[in-house]
This record gives sequence, C-alpha cells and structure tokens, in this order.
Amino acid sequence: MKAIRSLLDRLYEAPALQRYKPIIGAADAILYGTDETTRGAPHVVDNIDIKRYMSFVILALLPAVLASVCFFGFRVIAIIMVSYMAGGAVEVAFAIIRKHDIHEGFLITGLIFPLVLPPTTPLWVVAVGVVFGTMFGKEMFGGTGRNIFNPALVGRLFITIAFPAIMTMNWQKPFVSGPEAITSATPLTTYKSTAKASKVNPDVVEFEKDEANKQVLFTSASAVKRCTQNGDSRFDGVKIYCVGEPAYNKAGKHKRIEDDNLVRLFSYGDLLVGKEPGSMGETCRIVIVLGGIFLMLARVSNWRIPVSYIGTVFVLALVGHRFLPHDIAPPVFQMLTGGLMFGAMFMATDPITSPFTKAGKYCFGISCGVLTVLIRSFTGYVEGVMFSIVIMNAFTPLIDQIVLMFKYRPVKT
Amino acid sequence: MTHAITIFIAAILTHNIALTYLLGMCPFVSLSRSTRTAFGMSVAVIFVVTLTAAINWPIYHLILVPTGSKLIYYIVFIIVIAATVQLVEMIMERFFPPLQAAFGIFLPLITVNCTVLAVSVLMVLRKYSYGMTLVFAFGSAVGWMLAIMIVAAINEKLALVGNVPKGLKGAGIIMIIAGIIALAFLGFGGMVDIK
Amino acid sequence: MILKKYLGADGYKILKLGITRDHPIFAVGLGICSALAVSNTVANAIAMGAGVTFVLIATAVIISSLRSLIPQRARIITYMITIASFVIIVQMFLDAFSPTISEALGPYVALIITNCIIMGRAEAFYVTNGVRFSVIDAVSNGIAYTYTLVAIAVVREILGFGTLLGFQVTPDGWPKWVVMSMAPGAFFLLGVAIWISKTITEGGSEEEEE
Amino acid sequence: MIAKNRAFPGGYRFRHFEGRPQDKLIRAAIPATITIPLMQGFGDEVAAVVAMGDKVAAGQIIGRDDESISSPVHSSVNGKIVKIGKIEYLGNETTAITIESDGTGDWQSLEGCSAAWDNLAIEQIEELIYLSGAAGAGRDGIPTGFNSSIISPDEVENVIIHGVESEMYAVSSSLLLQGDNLPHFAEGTKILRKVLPHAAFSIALNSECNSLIADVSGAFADNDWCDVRGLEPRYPADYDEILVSAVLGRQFPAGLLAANIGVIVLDIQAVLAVYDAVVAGKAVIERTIALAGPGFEENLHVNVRVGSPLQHIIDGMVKQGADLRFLRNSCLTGEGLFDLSMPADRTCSAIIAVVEGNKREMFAFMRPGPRKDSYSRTFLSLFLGGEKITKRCETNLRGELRPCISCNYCVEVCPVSVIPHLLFHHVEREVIDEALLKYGIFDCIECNLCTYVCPSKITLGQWIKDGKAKLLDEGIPCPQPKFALKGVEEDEDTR
Repeated sequence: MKAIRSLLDRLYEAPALQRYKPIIGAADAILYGTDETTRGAPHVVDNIDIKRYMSFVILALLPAVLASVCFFGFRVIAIIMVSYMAGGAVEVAFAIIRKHDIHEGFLITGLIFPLVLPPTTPLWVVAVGVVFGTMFGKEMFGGTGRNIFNPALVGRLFITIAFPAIMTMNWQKPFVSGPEAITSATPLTTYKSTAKASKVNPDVVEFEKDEANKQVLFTSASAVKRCTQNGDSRFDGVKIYCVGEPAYNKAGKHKRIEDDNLVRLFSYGDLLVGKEPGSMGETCRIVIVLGGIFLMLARVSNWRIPVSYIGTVFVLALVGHRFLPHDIAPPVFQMLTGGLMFGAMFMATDPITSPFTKAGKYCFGISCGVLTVLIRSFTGYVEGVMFSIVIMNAFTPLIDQIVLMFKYRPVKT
Repeated sequence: MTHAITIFIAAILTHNIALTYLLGMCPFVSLSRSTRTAFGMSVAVIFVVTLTAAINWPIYHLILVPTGSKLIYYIVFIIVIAATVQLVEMIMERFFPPLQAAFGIFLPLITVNCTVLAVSVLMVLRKYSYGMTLVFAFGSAVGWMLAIMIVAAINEKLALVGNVPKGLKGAGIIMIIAGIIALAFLGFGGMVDIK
Repeated sequence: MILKKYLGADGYKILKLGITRDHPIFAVGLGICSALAVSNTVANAIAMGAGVTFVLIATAVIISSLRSLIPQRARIITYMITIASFVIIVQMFLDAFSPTISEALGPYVALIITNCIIMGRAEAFYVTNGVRFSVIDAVSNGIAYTYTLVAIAVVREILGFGTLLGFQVTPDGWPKWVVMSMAPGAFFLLGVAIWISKTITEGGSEEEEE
Repeated sequence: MIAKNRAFPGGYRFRHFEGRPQDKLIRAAIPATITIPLMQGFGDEVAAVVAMGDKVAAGQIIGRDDESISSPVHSSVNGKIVKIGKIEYLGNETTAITIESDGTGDWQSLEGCSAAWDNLAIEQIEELIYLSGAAGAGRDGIPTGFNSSIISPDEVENVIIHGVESEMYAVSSSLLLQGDNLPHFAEGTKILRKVLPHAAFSIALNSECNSLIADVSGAFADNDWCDVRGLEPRYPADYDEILVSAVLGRQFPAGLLAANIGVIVLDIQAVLAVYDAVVAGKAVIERTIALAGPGFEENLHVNVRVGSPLQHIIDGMVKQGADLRFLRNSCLTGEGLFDLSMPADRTCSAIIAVVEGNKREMFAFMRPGPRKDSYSRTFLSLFLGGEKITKRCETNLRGELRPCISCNYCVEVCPVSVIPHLLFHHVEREVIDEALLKYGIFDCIECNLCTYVCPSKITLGQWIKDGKAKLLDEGIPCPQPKFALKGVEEDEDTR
C-alpha cells in the first residue's frame, strides 16, 4: 500500500508529468478517496459522491454484461474493452487539454454503449461510435453533467445511420458463436416482415381464404384459440404464425391444424430470458428489469420515467394492435423485444439528460413511449427506442422550461 | 384530406425544413439564444411563410405561367415577400401596436430568412395544388419553429450548465446540436413522404 | 508579393481579411444554409461556389457604381432585384451546361438570393465603397466561401460516397459513411470546421470554467 | 389535547449518529473568569452599565438598553469586572465584559418575584421577564411592554414551544423536562399565557418520545388554549419556518420573522427561564448545554454559567489525541468554534465535537459503509440493515467536487420546495435577475440540507445565500407577502 502511495506522490512531483495530472489525480482518487474536509457549514456531509453514484449503475449493469457474455461469447468482452479504451482516450485527451479532472460519467457511457450494439459489430465501428458519442455527445458540451444528449445513444445513432449495412444485417443468435454462428433477424423485424407479408388476420377482419397467400398471422395466443376452437374449416392447409405461447396446446390440439402449419415465432419465455437475437446487453430482459429495480431502490434512478415509458408503450400497443395489427405488434411482445427495457431502465433515466421536474419526467416518459411505438411501427427503423430517447433528450430543456413556467408565476417587484 | 395530413406531418418531422433541408440557418444561429426571442421569430415566420405562399401561388400559376414569364419568378417572389413583410409591418403598426411591439423587430429579418423564399420555390418545384401549398407552407414553418425552439431551450440550458470549448461557442455548438437532432429525426424516415 | 503590388496595400488587406479574419461563414456566420446543403459532393460545391462568387462580383459592380443613385428607402429591394436577376442568369447557365448539377442543387440556386453573404456585403461594403475595392471584396468573400464549401465537400464526398469529383478514391472494401452525405454529417462537419477555424484565428488555450 | 400536524415536503431523518447526548446532566464548576458579550441572540447590542473594577453579583444586570429592541444581560458569577473591550465574537465585533469570579455559587434574585405569580399584575410579570433576560430567547424574543420584541404582547396570536430534536445532535427534551422541571415548564407556559392573553399555545415534541408527550399533555389536560403534539423529528422540523406551517398551517413570510405574522417560537429552556424569572427571581445565568459528537469521552449534558469559556466547559471531556473540530449548536448550520477561549452565551445549546476526516481511505468509494450515513442508502447499507448501526460523524468531504448531474436529491429533501440546483446554476453563472425571485430563492430557509445530500459536493446552500446577497446588492428586494404583517417598521430598524 505504502509503495503505491509513495509512487503516486512521486508522480505528482515529476515535472515531465505536469500535463497529465488529471490521469494521476483520477487514479489517486479511485485508489485512496479524498482527504479534503468541509469548509464551513454544513460540517458533515452525506457519504455519497459521483463515483459511488456511478458505480451503482455499473453494479446494476453487471448482470446484463454477464448474460451477454454467456449468450454471445467472449467477443463481448473485447467489444467492451475497445469501447472503454477508445472512449477513455477521448475523455482523457479533453481532460488534459481543458485542464479539468477526469469525470466518472464515462465509466457508464463506456459500458452502456457496447451493450446496445449487435454482437457482431466490427471492433473499429465500436471505436468510431464511442469516440463520436463521447466527443460530440458529451465533451463538446463540457463533459459529464453538462451534456444535453445521452452520449452512448448519440454514438449508437451515428453508427446506425452511418453504416446501415453493418448495423442492421447481422444479428447473431445467442449461444452459437465462432464459425458456425447463425445470423437472423431480430424479433421485431421478423414480426414486421411476417405481418406485412400476411394479408389476413382473422383477429380483426372477416377471414377470407386467400389461395395465393396461405399464411395468417395470429398475433396472440388467445387469438389462436378463439379462431380455431370452432372447428373452422377455413384454416385447412393454412400456415399460421403465432407470437408467444399458443394456449390451445394445453386445451387440446385442434384437429384441422397440423403441427407443421403452426409456426411459433417467439415464446415470451425465451424473450424474457434472452434467447432471441438482439443487441448484446438488451436481450436478457429479466436481469435488466432486476437491475433497474435495484437502481430505483438505491435512489439512483427515478421510477417515474421507466414506469410512464413502459406503461405508455403497453397501452398504445394494446389499443393500436386492435386497429392496425399489421403495423403495431401486441403489447407484451412490444415490451419484451428490442431495447425497450434496457432503454427505459438505464438510458431514459439518466438524470442529466432527462427533465428534473416531476411533471417533466412523466411528459418525457410518455413522449418516449409514443415515439417508440410510432417509430417501431411506421418507419424504416424497427428499433425505435434509441431514436425516441435522443429526440426526447433534445426536448428536455424545453419541457423543463414549460413546466417551470407553469409552476412558478412571475413575481412582481 | 389524408394527403394534407401526410404533407403536414412530413413537413414537420421527416422533411423538416431546418433539419433536413438545412434552411433558415442564419436566424437559427443568431436568434436561438433565448426561447422568448425564438418564439417571437417563429410566430412571425409562420405567419409570413403561409401568407407569402398563399400570395405567390396564384401569381405564379395565374399570371407568370400563362404569360410565359416563368423565368423571372425568383424576382417576382422576392419582391412579393419584401412587399408583404413591409405591408404586414405597416398594418401591425397601425392597428395592433402591442403585436408590433412583440414581433415587430423580427419582421425585417424575415426577408432574408431563406425559409420564406424556399417554401415558395419548393411549392413550384413540387407542383403542389393551392390547398397543398398552404398546408405545406404552414407545416414547414411549424417544423422550423419546432427546431428553433428546441435549440433555443438547449442553448438556454447550456448557458447555465454548459462548458463549451471557446471555439465552439455560438455557431459551432448550434451546428453540433442541430446535427444530433437531425440524426435523431432521421428515425422518422420512411414514415410519411412529402410528395 | 505580386498580388500586393497589383491590388495596392488597401486592396490586399481587404482580400486577406475577407479570407481569414472576416471569413463570412466562420467569423460572421453568414451563408450557412447553402454551405450545409450543397456541400455533399465536390462538384456541387464548386458549382455553388462559382455561382455565388459570380453573383457577388456582379452585384458589387452594379451596387457600387450605382450607389449614389440608390434611394435610401429602396435600398434592400434594389439589392434583392439585382441579386435575383444575376441568380436567374446563373440558373440559366447551369440549366444549359450541366443539367445534372442544376437538378442536384434544386432550390438552392434560387436561395442564393437570400444568401446573407451577398446581402450583407452589399449593405456593409458595396454601398459605401468604390467599384475597385468592392470587386476585391467580392472576390475575397467568394474565394472564402468557395474554399470552405469545397473543403467540407471533399470530406463529405470521400467519406459518404467514397469518391472525389465522381472518381472512386477509396479501396473496394471501404464502408461508406452514409451519414456524411446526409444533413447531420453536414452539421457536424461545419461545426467542427467552425471550431477549428476559431481556435486557429483566436488562439489562446482552453480555460476551464467552474 | 393532541392535535394533528401538517406534513412538510422533503426533509431528512438523521438516524443513529454516534455520540448522541444521553439523558445525563452534570453541573460544571464555576469558572475563574467569564466573558459576557453584550450582543447575544437577537436584538441590538446593549450598553454596559458597569465600569472597570466594579464588584458585581451573579444575576446583576451589567448591560441594558431600554430604547432599542434588546434584552438586558447579566453577570453570571459573583466577582469583579476586569475588562470591558471589543472582541471578535461569532463573526461580529462586539463589546464584551470580562468578570473575575470569586468562586461562590449563590446568585442575587430579582425583586418582586413570587411563587404566587397569579397575584402579580401583568406589568410586574412582564418586567420580571424582561429584567431576567428570559425575553431574549428565541429568534423573536418574548414580547413585553419593554421593547423586548418587534411586536407587542397584544399582537401575539400563536406561541409555539418546540423540543423536536430533528438534528443529528440536540439537547434532549426529556432531560430538560425531567423531575421538577415538568411542572415548572407547565407553570412557565401558564405565566406566558397570562402575558400574552390572545395567544393560542402549541407544544411540539419529538413524536418518537411517546412517554414525554403523554406527560406533557397530562400537564395541560384541562387547558383548552394549549395543544401538545408530536412532530416527526425530520430535519429541519424545528425551524421557525417549518414549525409555523407544520404546526399552525399558516404561511410563513419568506425572508421575515415568525413574529411578523404574530407567532412567537420558543424552546423549552426559554419557558423554564420564564418560570425561574417570575417564581424564583433567577435571571438567565445558566444554560444546559449538550456535549455531543464522537469527540467527547462521554456524551452528556452540562449545566454551565452563561459566559463560561468553551475550554472550561469541555475540559477533561474530550478524547485525547484525536483531531477534532468543535461546532456550535448544529452540524449543518453551526459555526466552527476555532477559538476555545470564547464564551458560551445564552443562545448556545450544544457543543459538538466531530472528527476531522482528513485521512485517505483505500477504495473509499467502493466500501459498503453501513456506518456511514447516506441519503441514497450507501452501497447496500440499506440491504445490510445499516440503518440500525450507529453512523460515523466526521468532516471528510467523501468525494470530489463535480458538475451538477441534476440527480434531484436536493429537490427531494428541500423542505420549502425550491429547486436548489436550478438556483445554484443561476448564481454560478451570474444570472442574477427576477428569474431567481420567480424560482423562490427567498423561500430558502438556509437549512443546508441540500448541501448535505449533494453527491457532487456542491455547497448549494452557500450559493443560494450568495445569490440572495447579490440580489439585494442589485437592488432587488425580497417580495413582501400579500397578507398583513406586524411590526415591520421596528424590524427594519433592527436590521
């Protein structure tokens, strides 16, 4: 211990290293904490600082990291390392040039960013994304606490738009990596393409047998049950797609539907555990939700945004799916796919880039939900979470201003 | 009707005149320091853009095209815009002095705001009908308002919390902010089309 | 310095300031719209730069020679009509010689009319100075505008399309940075360009504000 | 009669700090010399009425000023005046009288005091309260006919007597009210009731001391003019501003005093002093002071003569070898006591010794720290049951200064619903304008709780204080409340 202490002290003194004081200072602070004391009242302060605050988030993310290593192999670790190194370099460079301390916010950016990437992302793309996100999303505004946009998402958005070929094609199936890795579409994409291809959906419209297009998208388990119980002969030889667990299996098989004709797209259990393709950290939803709840209990994140966000998506999907089943996926499926859980728990809740007023938080969450459903359902991008969060980041100062305008009436002097 | 709504939404989100066509940047840079000014300017822009488009469409289709003098429509449009702005200012001064006090300072600046001319030129290039022109003009101006209000609010926040590098202060950081917003707005791509 | 001798000390100073300290885009923040919009390929940038330079020079000649005749109240409208007339010439020229570029530039040619550089220089300089200095100023601003546009366009075209003036310059496997050919890329590059130029011209080290 | 409370937003519960003073009282020896500052608590500095070399008795008035709003001060020992001179006392320069004690413990009683106080005329009682110095307690004093407060006795509508102990360290109310003191306290309250005939009385006690509440409410069982209630000891529940709204449900005039709306806030010791003055004729020459914090060998209460030097009070009680910081009355708002030769005056209620935390800790930020207090339940300490374990109390900053991340901790704890980080940003960037007024900067009661919980270690309370000062410099005053105020002119004079 003493050796490290004296080494640090010597480094502080070394004239050649004066420029790099931020690095030494950061190492020192992490290793030893501070010896500064309060000046004036209050003489005693709370035992929380930004380091501890941020390490809560890291702690909450760790299960998701472990899950992604399990699912997608050790390449995940390489990606995380690249992200930390490239982004850390930018952070350190700015700290040296602008002569300020190295701030802890990067620890989170550097971890969240790789978690929202597809597992097959080339390492150089990871580096480009994290460098762009840290620089344009954060450092240009002055660093942690001063940024307007979530830096990890800015980086992710940039590479999504810049390299569409790389970013939207390769989705690796979990548990198979290396040479025999299989790539497939993400659940949301699959739903969209299947729904678009199937012209009929007996859930809402009168079913007319279409010889040319013998497939039906049953969007929920109960729909399968409802439409096949009557012994409807119209389903003979029709290929049926179903999202989630078809309930009729338990109730007894329907004679007219052979097993070959029933394609179970996804089971909700698999989606919850994360056995479907997706970004590295966002597939295992169960640990994400647990991490998010841990953060809320520890008062690091506020429950208002995630609850209103996920709630809005649920309600909108519930209503929307009744009327536009080809565009809007069913609610539970929406909640368990894409980056919704991850985004709502870890990115929308970032206090720096979300409104600080209570009403603003609800407004932020609800708008994020609306935008997510809109973008998922009606645009060329299936993954709406990152877009909606960055858009709402942009609206955050305006929301706060409007809320404050209503909260405080101007005072006449 | 659906078409009108489509164009309106497209003009605000997918084909935002500031974030996609990069127009109206000069007032964007100079007037986005406070939401109050930005709001005044954008209300004035909404008014003038819609009004001039409403005047320019009949002039182009009923006078210039039949007389075969399509070529000089730039000159005609810019004169109409300048005259309209002048007229509006005089009317406001005469009949609505409070309004003039609030928005008056922004009016002369509008003449050089490229959104106004651009909307009139785009309506010609895209061959909109009169109704579509009005919807498009109004939607574009609202889209511009949206963009400048967001950036103004961000700028106000940055004035309190930001620590922008010296060289980036002012126009530089506004470009970066607008860039990130434009990046995010690309997410609406494919939702609706302007045509 | 042959230029200096030819232009005279004052003329040289005007030329130099226009390109460096009083750079229309970086220092004054004028003409940003077109700098962003048409800098996606180098060809567009050159065409736009040439067009703006031409309109600048022509406007400079007209306004500065007629400056005693222009009534104070009708100033702005005179500039506009003058500029608009020359813009029409540019438009006709482009239509005749390069329809592809003309189509690529679309409404942005018309928007030279509201390009604040021209209006701004007319108001600030041409209306108070003689033809000679006005033309030098116009050339200087035109050059500044053009080289900025071209510089941004070079980066955007290489990254966004992998080409330079239409020729393939990147190796085959090179992934295109699609974002660079879109609006956000323009914003980012111009932002960085402004940052770099301001840091160079103003100098000084970065100070941390706490 | 136990009444309902109105909750206030925010606040923070300080739990289980090490070194809470126990219910044990000792009497300190009479010091060799005492120093009496002529400005104590609220009001103006009074003029000395004794001269060098005079012999004085304990309880004898040595300074008074009947013209301005003030209370007389007394010698607390028998002895001789050795010095009258200026000293630097709690940031102000004030005249102080130094008295050499002869070591005797008796005191001179006031004339006209009577155990049968009910027979005294109101004027006589008022005079006793005034002359004893008891009127100088609290932030507004006790109104009498003698210029002892900014309002007159007739204007008082409510009296709040509090013993909530919401801070991490405070004088124990159950100690103050033990034994004979409880009936004395009840008597004192009744005396006050006679002086302030239009006032309704409320007694607010720590809601966790059920037996104490029962005892006190028993003492007032048949008085309908006085209600007794428990308040959750959530800091800053014992601030005048919070008491007025939580107990009475009335709006506090921001930036002014409770007296301006006819409310007088007193603590238990003040009421006991009133009893002593009227019944026993004893002036305020003694205080019960809590010795709190981990720096003392034993945490107890000590009864000292007013004006005893701090060094004399803490002598022999302090842990040896520890690097300590002494604080006056409060960890959150109290001044640091760096000169221990200074006296403890009659507004002093606690001396707190906390450890100077100037030592580095290996991996400090990762330690689970069940012994460290944290608003955000520091690293699993919540889950490990750290709530019950006594918390350490030291001055370490526990982290580096960082930009605000708008985590909203300060907003959540703010008892008056302002947004501290918003005000901080405005003041930091020198944006001093009406916006600050709009966001209620003058509502801030300077309880410093926002600074306490800030993870970025920003001294929000100090910034807001600075902002107020800057606003006043710019000529933007605190907006006056719309309702009628009392005694505003007198208040202006004393400022």
